[in-house]
Amino acid sequence: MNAAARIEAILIVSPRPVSLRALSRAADLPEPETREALEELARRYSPESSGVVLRHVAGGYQLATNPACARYVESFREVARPAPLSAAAYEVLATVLYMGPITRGGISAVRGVNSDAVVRSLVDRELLREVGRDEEAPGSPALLDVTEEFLTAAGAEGREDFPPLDELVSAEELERVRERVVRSGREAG
Amino acid sequence: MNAAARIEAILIVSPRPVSLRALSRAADLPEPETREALEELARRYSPESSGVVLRHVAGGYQLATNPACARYVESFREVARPAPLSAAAYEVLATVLYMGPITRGGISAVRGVNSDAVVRSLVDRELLREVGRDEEAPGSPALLDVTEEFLTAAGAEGREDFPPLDELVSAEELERVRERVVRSGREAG
Amino acid sequence: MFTVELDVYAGPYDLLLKLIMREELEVFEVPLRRLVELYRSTHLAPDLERDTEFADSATALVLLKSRLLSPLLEPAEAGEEAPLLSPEELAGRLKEYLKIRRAAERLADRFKANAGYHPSAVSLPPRRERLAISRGRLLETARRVFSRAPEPQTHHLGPITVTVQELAALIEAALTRGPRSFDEIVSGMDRLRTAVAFAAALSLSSEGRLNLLQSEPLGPITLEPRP
Repeated sequence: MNAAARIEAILIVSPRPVSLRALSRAADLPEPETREALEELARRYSPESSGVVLRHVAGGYQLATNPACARYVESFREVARPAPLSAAAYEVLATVLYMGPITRGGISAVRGVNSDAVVRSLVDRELLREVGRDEEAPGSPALLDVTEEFLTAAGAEGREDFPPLDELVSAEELERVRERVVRSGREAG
Repeated sequence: MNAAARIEAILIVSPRPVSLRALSRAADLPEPETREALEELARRYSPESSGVVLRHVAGGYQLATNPACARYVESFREVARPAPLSAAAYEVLATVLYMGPITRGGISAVRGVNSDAVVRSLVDRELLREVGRDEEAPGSPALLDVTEEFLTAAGAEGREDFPPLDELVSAEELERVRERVVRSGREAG
Repeated sequence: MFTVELDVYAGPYDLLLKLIMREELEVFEVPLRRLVELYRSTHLAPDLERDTEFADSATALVLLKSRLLSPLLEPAEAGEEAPLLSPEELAGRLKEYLKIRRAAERLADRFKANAGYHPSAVSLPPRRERLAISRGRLLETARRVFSRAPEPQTHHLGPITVTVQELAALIEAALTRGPRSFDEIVSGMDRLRTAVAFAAALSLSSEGRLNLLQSEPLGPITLEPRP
């Protein structure tokens, strides 16, 4: 695929600006070519005629809606059903709320099914974020925690607004869950 | 702003397919003009040259990356494609697609094997969902059906996009199965 | 290490159909009545959980080989009665299953062809007031998740596969000092483990790791390691 197409595809899956360097690395292109491709895209996504524009902001490059179309986008958001959280999403959020910071492997171990796709969509929705790495585990996997956004959406000021876990489940059950998380950490990698 | 730009701006902020009706309402355009604008966008976002393509799936329209650029997108996201589904999972999906809405028990009966675990993982991946209950059956078990996510993953506009079940296997082949089973029954009997 | 992809075992109908389509003679040697018992146990067995998928297929294999292994053929569960399928009925089910099987293959192709599309993730600043997370539901979910009985590990292999691995390893270990009879190896095992052990032995045999010997129909089976 041509250079501009590669860059375009990368930009459209990124909710945040992407640096020139990250773009050129992912697109497998030298930086000068990446720059040229971006110029081509800037012409194509021009504010005069396009509903989508290429923005060059502090952190890098980003596709965004043309402010001239803001009215229609707003009107769409009024009619669009917000995607409700799935049962799986609730499970992952509950797991991270009470067990976090926790790795993706740990979440999957608690739930008993691979949870990577659900985690990704929650990170995209800014309800979860990476807060560091578990240096003890092989491969130092990322640790996830709930965000401010999550607390706001749940109408909570902080974690302490939720009842402690031992009020929800027995100590014995809790021990079993913790054991599973620890075991998954040891087996990872 | 021109019609295509309005539609483009709406589509780029929607990860899910948007129906013609919702598009035309939000863009404040009559449906025929919306349709024309979509045709214009389809030419611009063509799979030959563009990194982003216009898809018509699950009863709506969606901007998505061109599969020809998948390599770069996946390298950018640093996530592997989700594990492919198992043969059993595709069987369960096919059963629900053609026989649904159907209960877990119904699925197991068609496949000749307990399918609850497979169903659970497909509900988790949002490819199946519960759409009601079979009030006639004892215990009113839940009825499952395929989701919008399923249609999108299959690149289908709707159920009618799939060939009728009876066209998938030739009459000769079916007769061969019957004849062999019946003969083996006679011989062994 | 010996592994079995869960994919191989899509259920007894799948297995039966494969044998029929491949025109393997074995299928004719199997008394239909016994096959029917298999379906009965498949549908009515009460406590089958996620292991069932494989266990059923293993049982199917065992039953298909029933001429080889008569001791495994006691009726499924005492007191369980189910209507027997006539050959026509069984043929009818297999025909329906064959259509689904074909549909599943087409579906797999479609999913594969569409796997490279990634939806736009260009988003607007979040509108906080739109997304509400129910705290009640969150707590209810937490209670359920943390008190759920632990399920077997399922990374990319089904949990039952681990059992097959174990049993395959056990069989190989048992054969290090020469041939052993199957009965000896499975003595003390329950029906399910015995069935899975037999499937493991069949798999090892098809991998060329051992020979299955039987001197007379319905006679005892000997497992002999291959060099």
